[in-house]
Amino acid sequence: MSQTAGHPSFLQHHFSDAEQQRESAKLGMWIFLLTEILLFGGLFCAYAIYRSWNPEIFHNAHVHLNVYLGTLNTVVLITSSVTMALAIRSMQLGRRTATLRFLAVTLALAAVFLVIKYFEYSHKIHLGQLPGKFYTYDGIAGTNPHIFFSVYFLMTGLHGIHVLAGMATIAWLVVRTSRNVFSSEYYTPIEMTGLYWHLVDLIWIFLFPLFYLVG
Amino acid sequence: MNNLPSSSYLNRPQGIKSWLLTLDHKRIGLLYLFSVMTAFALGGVFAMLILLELLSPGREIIDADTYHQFFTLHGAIMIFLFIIPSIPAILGNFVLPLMIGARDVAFPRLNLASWYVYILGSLFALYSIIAGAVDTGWTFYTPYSVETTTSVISMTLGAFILGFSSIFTGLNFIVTIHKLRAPGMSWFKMPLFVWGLYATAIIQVLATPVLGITLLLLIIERVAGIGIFDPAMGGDPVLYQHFFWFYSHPAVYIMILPGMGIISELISVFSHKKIFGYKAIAFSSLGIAFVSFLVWGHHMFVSGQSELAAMIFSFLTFFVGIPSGIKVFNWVTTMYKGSISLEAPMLYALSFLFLFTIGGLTGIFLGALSVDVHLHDTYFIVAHFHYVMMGGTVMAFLGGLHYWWPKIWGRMYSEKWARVAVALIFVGFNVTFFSQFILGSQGMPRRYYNYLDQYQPLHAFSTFGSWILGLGFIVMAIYLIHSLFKGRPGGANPWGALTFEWTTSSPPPHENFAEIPRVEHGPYDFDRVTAKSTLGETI
Amino acid sequence: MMDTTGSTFLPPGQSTIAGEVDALFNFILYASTVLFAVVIALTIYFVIRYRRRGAVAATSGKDHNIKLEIAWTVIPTILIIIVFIWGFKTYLKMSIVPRDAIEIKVTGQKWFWAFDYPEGVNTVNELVVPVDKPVKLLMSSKDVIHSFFVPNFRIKMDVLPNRYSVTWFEATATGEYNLFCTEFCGTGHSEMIGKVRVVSEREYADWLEAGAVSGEGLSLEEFGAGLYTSKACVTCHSVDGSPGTGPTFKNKYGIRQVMQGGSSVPVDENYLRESILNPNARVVAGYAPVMPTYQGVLKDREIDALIAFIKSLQDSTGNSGE
Amino acid sequence: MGNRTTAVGHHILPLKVYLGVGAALIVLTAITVTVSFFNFGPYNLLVAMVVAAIKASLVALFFMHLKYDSKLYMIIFVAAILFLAVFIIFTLFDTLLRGDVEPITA
Repeated sequence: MSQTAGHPSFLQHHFSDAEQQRESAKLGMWIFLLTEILLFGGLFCAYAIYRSWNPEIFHNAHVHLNVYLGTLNTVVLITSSVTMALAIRSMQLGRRTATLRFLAVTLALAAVFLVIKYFEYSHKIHLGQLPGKFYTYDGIAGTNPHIFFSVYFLMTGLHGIHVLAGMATIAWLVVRTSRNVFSSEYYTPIEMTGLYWHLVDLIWIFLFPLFYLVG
Repeated sequence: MNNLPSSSYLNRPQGIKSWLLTLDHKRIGLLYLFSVMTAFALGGVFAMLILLELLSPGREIIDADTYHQFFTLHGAIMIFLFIIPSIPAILGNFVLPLMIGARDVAFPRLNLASWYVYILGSLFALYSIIAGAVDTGWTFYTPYSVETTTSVISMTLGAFILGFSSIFTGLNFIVTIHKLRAPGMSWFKMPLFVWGLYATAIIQVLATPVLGITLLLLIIERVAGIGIFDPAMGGDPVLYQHFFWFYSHPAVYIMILPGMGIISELISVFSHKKIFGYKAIAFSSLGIAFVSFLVWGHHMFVSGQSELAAMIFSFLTFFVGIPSGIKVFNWVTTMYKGSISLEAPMLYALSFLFLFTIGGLTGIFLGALSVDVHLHDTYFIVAHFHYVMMGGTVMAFLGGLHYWWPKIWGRMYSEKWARVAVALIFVGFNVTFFSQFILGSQGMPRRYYNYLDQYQPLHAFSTFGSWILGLGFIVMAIYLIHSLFKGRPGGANPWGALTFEWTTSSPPPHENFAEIPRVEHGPYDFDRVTAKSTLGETI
Repeated sequence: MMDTTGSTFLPPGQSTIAGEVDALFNFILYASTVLFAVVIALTIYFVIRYRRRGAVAATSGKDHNIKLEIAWTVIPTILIIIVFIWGFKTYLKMSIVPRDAIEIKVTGQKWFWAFDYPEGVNTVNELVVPVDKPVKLLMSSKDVIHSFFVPNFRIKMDVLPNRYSVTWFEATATGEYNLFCTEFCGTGHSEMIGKVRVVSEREYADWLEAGAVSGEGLSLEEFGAGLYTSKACVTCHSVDGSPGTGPTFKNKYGIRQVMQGGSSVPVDENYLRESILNPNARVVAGYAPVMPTYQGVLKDREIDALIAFIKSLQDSTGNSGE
Repeated sequence: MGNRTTAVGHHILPLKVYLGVGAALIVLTAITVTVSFFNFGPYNLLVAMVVAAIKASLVALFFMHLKYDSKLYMIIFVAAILFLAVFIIFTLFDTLLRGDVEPITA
């Protein structure tokens, strides 16, 4: 990476120094995370309202969720958060191979998460525990039991899409790390993806108890 | 006569590709100018057709369904395609970096992306016109918006995508204001237009995601029928209203706050007097930005929401009005002992004061619970929000457009014709909309294709007003376009203002400043510093 | 409570609550006009007095005055607290229904209002109420959100599907007042206009009495003709053969009619009865299935009368099939 | 916890911190799952939310560096939570208290 004196290649023209560019990128990322929190916030609000209106349906329906798969998924996502943080740390220390290894592990764990999700979804589709008019399962008491599954599929579906987006970004990071684009001076993209990934994990930390444990 | 600086951002680099792939905030501002003003013209055409139809009860030129589609398209185009991006994306993009002494916004690529996302969103929204239009009103209330056969999905998808454009701009401006201010520019040495944009950006970033999730749920409800808003399946249409208005009330402050920022600039510069209560105005912008998130329920006083919620929303609604009042008093006091010159931007600022005060005060009627029960969903509401949005934001936008016109193009507009246009717009606006206050309080419901005969005179009066208003806009369009070719050079600082954008040439070079300027005085220190107007001299 | 005479801004108020609403409306109107006049007068005065003549005059740097700023923050705050409390008190009166109110069920559906009175009488688009008696309206909608608005009574409440909403009024003067729908509900939103007829108490009792066994003295066809208008069939079905949202009734009885899906069905008593109670079961080809069901709105005797009326719409030259 | 800094002054957390926080998160997950098997009525929700909040703040403070970065990012994060709380609480004001003043009985 060409290292011209005082004007490294990654610095864009309108920033006075690398520090200002890095802090700007982080501020921009945090504001983006704020919009993500409010986007999911809308669904958390829907959850709060529908749970307050029919608590018994939510309780009866949550029993049908597989707590073990949910717990496993939580552990998988927490571990991927740890490996992502370690990936950033190793690039801060300039260890390229360690970063590649940690990124790959994070990617793999994300894939495991989605696979587990796939099993849960296919099991529900098979049973007919689906939102709205697709709901054909008759094992849950209450007038509109599909409401629980509408909110469940909305929230875990949107979360799953964000996991997919995270995986794509991490894959893009793996490519650029292997092309030796990053160094201990310039690792902002990895740090930003790390922040995004930690937020995805943070949202699951709230989704998991709300659906699997409490219901 | 035509001695503009030989090279500026306008002609260096050349070629259509250099415009479509530009990262220069000034060019992106112009890209927005052309696309947003086209949307404004289209929305205006629908408005004229609506009022033409309302000239007399029964069928005038179109039938009921077409009329319902016209007022929905008028609302959706004017709000999502024109008034939300208008000031931040056009004037904000162009002026913000110049005002804080930066070379560009923090994320130029994101800035260009926001324009392309705007175009994509607009295409979806405008496609709905061809594919059977939308007849639900710009609010898309369920269950009607779920069961109607018109193309609700393409319009809501358009609005969903436009939300991203708004978030990108807001995010960009927050980071720019935090990180790229010139050395010596502390928070209280920033111009008040920058404060307005900052408060607006905060609302854009905090509120728009909820619009995103609301429209996403509506589209999923229409496509997959999951019953989240459908009462028969355990859902609740009032929940949709909560979701929708949680975004849409802060959205009206996204529209007005940048306008207020411009008015602070214009009143101070054209009174040649230091702005009165700089900190009061800056903090009331932030105050409005936060309190605006607590009041959305006043759109739903009669929607069957609980009486306690109605009380809380009514109480908080009154407190969102106070900062706006403080700003108006500060602007009027600024003019005290000033040296006031009445060019077009100042005339727009004064008509803003007149119209926005009426708009704000009629908000008090709607905040009071018992009076709102009578006035809700009548023409009183239509008049109220046109006085605040058109009398407020559009007047401020036109004032800002005229004020920065010489900086954008390097050429002055014709002052004589500008005064004609202001007069036409001011008179036409009042004739059109003040009559609607009386219509509404007399009980005329809004969104009515056919109406009882007793309301006909006021409707006709309102339609005549819209012709005067339309004429005013046509006159303005003509002399502004004419000034692009024949306007005399404005010079670097035609108005003798003290903010940074007037220290560089007009039109400014690609990198804005030869070197980043240092702040020596406040943005409005007219008592200590005088910048000679460059209007007379030739460069 | 006296009823208010109308002003330029407000229609005459004929309900107990109208007086209070108008009082607050006028208070805000006068306070705002005064405030507006002050702001605009000052602006005009400053613009004239400090107009720039020739060179730019130096101006003072005074940019704050604590006393003034506190004054113009505290005074408006006091004003709005007064307005808030006044508005909320009246709103509570509007929300809490007196115990002895007559309860009338209101059903809003695509583009007309149906009213069910306690004694089983029901009307369409016309609400008959006694004067000086509180009337409680228990409202729900059959399809989309409508909104029940009577300008002269200053009342308005959304009418929601699958849920009841309540509002009440006490009329203070007899007469006929407009009833509007103020929540956009589709093509016929602006046609969804009804009348509220306020009559004396005795007259109301007689009307209720007559309404309960309505149609006693009339022949079936005449009673059916009355229902044809009062139950709003007229909005979609014509009797003179002209096209409408629904098929015309003229020369329909006894012919075979082509349905959607191609099957052809004889138009006889049970097809007509089925179309009244379950309209979307078999829809005539070329028409949209938008007819609302009259289940529970029409009693059997009224359905027979309507069918008899449709049968009577034959040209004397025998039935000419469409 | 000695924080070494990179060439350009960004501090680096020692490995111990990341692994420690990771372990804590997994332990907390175990706790909240086991607690959910006992029925404490409404307290189940409260306990689950408190544990989730602790886990969330661990992730935010350590993994997302909120503890070490400038206060601005903490303000943004807390603002998002506050505005979300306002949205949910005010909507619940309506949905939970309907018909309180005037009971709506069909």
